[in-house]
Amino acid sequence: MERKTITIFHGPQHPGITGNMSVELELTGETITKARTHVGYLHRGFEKLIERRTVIQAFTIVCRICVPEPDPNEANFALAVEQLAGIEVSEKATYIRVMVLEMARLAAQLLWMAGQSGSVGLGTVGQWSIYDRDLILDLFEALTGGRVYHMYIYPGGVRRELPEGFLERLGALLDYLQKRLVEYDRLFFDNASFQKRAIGVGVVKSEEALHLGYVGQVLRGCGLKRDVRRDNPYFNYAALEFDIPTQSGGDVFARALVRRAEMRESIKILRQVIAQMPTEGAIMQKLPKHRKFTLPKEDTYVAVESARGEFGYYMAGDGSEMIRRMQVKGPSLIHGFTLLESLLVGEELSNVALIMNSLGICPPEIER
Amino acid sequence: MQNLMQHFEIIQKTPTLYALHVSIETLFNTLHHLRYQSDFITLSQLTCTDWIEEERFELGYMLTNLERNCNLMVKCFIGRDDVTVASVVTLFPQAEVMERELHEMFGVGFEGNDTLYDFALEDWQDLPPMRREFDTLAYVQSHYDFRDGRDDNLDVKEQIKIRKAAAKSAKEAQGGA
Amino acid sequence: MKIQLKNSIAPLGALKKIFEHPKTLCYPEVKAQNVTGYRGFHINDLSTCIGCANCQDVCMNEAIDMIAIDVDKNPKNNSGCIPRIDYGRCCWCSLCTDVCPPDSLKLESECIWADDDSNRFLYLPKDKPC
Amino acid sequence: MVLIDCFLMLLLAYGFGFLYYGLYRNLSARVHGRFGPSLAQSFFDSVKLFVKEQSTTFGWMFYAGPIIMATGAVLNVLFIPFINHGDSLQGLSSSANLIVVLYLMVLGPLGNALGVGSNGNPFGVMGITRGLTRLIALELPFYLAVIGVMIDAGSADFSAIFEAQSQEMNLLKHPLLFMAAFISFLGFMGKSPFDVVGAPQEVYSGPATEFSGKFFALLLSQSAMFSFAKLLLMVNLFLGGADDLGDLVLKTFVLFVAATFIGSVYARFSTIQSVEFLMRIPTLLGIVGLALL
Amino acid sequence: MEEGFNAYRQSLESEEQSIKSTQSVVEQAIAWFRAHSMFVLAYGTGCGAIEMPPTFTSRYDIERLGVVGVATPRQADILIVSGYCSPKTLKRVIRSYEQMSDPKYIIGLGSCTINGGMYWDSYNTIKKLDDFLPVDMYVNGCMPRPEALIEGFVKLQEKIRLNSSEAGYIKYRDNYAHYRANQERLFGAQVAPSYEENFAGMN
Repeated sequence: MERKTITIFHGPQHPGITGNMSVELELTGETITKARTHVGYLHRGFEKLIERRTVIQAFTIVCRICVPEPDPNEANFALAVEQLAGIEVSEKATYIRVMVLEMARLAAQLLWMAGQSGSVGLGTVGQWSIYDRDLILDLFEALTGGRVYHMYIYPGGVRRELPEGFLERLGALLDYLQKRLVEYDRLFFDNASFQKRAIGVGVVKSEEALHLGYVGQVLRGCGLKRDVRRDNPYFNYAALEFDIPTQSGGDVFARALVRRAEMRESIKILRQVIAQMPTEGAIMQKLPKHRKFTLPKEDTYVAVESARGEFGYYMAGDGSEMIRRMQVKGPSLIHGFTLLESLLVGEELSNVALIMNSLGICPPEIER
Repeated sequence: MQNLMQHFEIIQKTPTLYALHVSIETLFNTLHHLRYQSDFITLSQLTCTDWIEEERFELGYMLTNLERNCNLMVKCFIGRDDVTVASVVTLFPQAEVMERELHEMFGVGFEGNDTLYDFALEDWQDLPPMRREFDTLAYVQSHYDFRDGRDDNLDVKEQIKIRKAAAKSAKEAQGGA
Repeated sequence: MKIQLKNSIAPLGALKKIFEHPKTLCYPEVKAQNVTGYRGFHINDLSTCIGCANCQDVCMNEAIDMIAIDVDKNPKNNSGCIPRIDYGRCCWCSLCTDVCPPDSLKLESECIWADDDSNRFLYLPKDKPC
Repeated sequence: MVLIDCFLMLLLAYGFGFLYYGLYRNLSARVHGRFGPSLAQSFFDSVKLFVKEQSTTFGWMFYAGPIIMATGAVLNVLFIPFINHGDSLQGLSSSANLIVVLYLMVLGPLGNALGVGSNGNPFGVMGITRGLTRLIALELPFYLAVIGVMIDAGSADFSAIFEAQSQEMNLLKHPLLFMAAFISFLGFMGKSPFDVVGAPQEVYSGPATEFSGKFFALLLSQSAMFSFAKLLLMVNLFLGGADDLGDLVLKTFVLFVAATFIGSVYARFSTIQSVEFLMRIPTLLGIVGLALL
Repeated sequence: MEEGFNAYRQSLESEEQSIKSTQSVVEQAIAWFRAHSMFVLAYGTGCGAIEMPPTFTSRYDIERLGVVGVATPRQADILIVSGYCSPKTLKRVIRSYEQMSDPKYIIGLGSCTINGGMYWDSYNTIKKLDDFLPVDMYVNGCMPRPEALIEGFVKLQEKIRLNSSEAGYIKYRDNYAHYRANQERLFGAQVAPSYEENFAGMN
């Protein structure tokens, strides 16, 4: 008997979608038989805009590429420019950068937690975790002057000195968060009803995960210990002590557990940074010919580990003040197309939001 | 890596980044070799740079190894107009969407990839936007309006000149009087 | 993975939150606290502004217009112009304040502005010494 | 006299319905760690929706849905006695019994199905399919518990049920039956983990997706009244009914708070999971409870 | 012009008395209810979507003001356009807006809705949102803080309460040809079918 299929668009205006994108689903009953991702609702042509701007002008625009966690973009941009121009960054600036990145990671994980819990109708977790994320943003506000877009990690260093008493505030916040994480465990990660929803849903096969270019929690959720901070260390992650948590399930729940452990690792790193932060030292190495800074005709590829996986930039200079080409590779490009389209087939409609959130798909970095 | 170095002319850029230039004819075979005979089994990025002065595009296949600690850029120069490159979808399924993007943004064709429909743009009529000859500001000015009320913007250098001249003439007038 | 019975009861522990007083920031009643160093609206010390248009040049959003002022407040202002910022363009990156030679252009922590007329968003920085 | 009584009951149900809805929003806001809206917020919402202009139409069948639902809710309120003795606030309950009430409880979802089916929105249809699937699963344990109560009282009349509970309420006499009924009551109230019908992350607002303005207001009002009717039914069946108005408020409030709190700390089951769960645990409880009678 | 913040409030206060005298008590009551119950369709068109969660959750809790998010445009009163719009998005935003029932309002969030913001030279974002849709309230910032968004709601609330005749949906209804022409100019042949039935049966 032939069953009737209907085609619906999940998104772009839909509470269960992670940002402004849509998934075209073919449904038989509530079971998905085919999925196709559509993006482009957020395309701004960053790579074109950057070609028209000098290096320091372009620096302010890159953080807009990924909205939930802008800092990996700034770090990538700074890394690429420094590598091309051969600029050394002072130790203190490196420490501050690591601190900013880890704070951003914590904030992004808390935001993810809100999305993931919201996708299973557990709104309470989201209400709590967005509040806690806001406390981190308060610190960012004091440090960088911006709440969401920090524009702080500058090629050559960081833009501002640490404010008075900042590290103490950070330490106090970490104590608070550590206490909160226990409560999140109880309400969310250990919640039987969440486990019932999440276990066995959206299983990624570990044998093809590396070849297909999956990154971040998707890899670590199926037992593969890959993390740019360890494999290809940047800044001074090599000197810091932390674990790469892994899980073997490969499903939504495994990825959730990986993130839960990562939040604790971030706190561990931040504590080390607070302890080791140099008190003296310059925070900024002035760019040569600051406003008329030129890049050599070279190209490079840099990557940092964002809260959702490897975030890479390809950058090519052409000997002028402008960047010839900067191409962004966010974790969502592959996750949002190859992975999502294959994972959704055979799933129920109610699991779409669950899977999308667990992959951490963020459309602005897919299409830039 | 050492083994590969013997086969290909690989340049080391940084401790973990290598580059390899190949011609368009050998591109697919090189990638095939790397995919099946070496550690570089992942395609993590497909880049394209427009060198308009040299009238060519530079395609870059960013390969990553099994351990994810080493990247190899396989680069290839192609012409700017009506070029078709063999698709690598059979080697790397994730290339499908990357090729779709490059097709839309640069107009590069990929033979063997039948999903080269709209990626980010909808009903785009103009030149592929990432090509250097596409002027985004001109496009904006012809398609969108900016808000009025900013006509009183002055050129500072002009103003300085005008004021200097005015001050001078005032002085002369004073001196004359 | 087995789901434990304990885990179906434990979430109820979250309910102790109802005994806590909410820490919500009730904005319209309680005004926002100013954060030092926050990148909000522009201020410009007219007595030191030299009208050099560095800010205009560096702004990649072309948000800054140099407009003539009637009264010269700074004799060193050769051009007789001061910057005016289009807040329909500005992204508060503070590059303009970074390149300001006399450090007259600054950002204050005030940052809240809602309006129903879109043409009002051309902002002449307040003359405030810093 | 009966007319005045009925009118009073409807008024009470309407008022309490919205008050409880407001309370629900406030209490869950407290669990979230925020203040929440004012208590009368739901009332403001419904007034505003009533004065909104209607822009879309899908034919009269579409509008019949909310009206049938509202009729179901009104009749339900009228057939369930508010107070367990005397003549006041009895409505039409003397001429009806438990079986009629249970029948009327199904009327609402069916009416909704009629209306939503005619607007062609796939999410609405999906929501209604989910609702009906869940309803079937909900009814099994609930009916088991109700049959237990009826066997205990020897009759389906409310007066007999009150009589049987005059010494000890059914909650203490048959805790297993109460558990079975309470879990399905959570489902009837649309609380987590059984809130598949209007899950915004999955099917927008489910059946209500296409409703706007007056008809959405009608949906809101009827759901507020219907919730109160369900609370009343639970109070009458298991908590021995209310002795007076104060008792009524107290008992419904306790039940309501329990449902709200449970709803705010559990994740939503998918349709199949909730059917499985309801068919398993509460049904088992109900059967054991029946066997123990 | 310098005191842009206060200009709005002053104009409103002077208007208030004159408007109040012309309205009946019922009209004022209805306006009050409308102002105190705002259902929001938060369409995360751009960066602004990131400041929406804090506004709607426990840190800033905008539900205090009677603002609630709803999932479908049919039930919404207010559409938040949160930032830049690409033409592809704008098409969907217009569809969403036209599905909402009157009275409806739009809040434009961020600089990008005013004059293009930092994407002023991008080929794929629109520069002036009010060419295509009537915007009732602009909230300035990049990103606007949650407080600024709440300020936008408070001001919109005042505007609704005064039952001002300058509300966006009336403008849209009266000048539909103008907005439609702009939409057609941008989208060309791909413009969405006109939503004439929205206006059928009204005056």
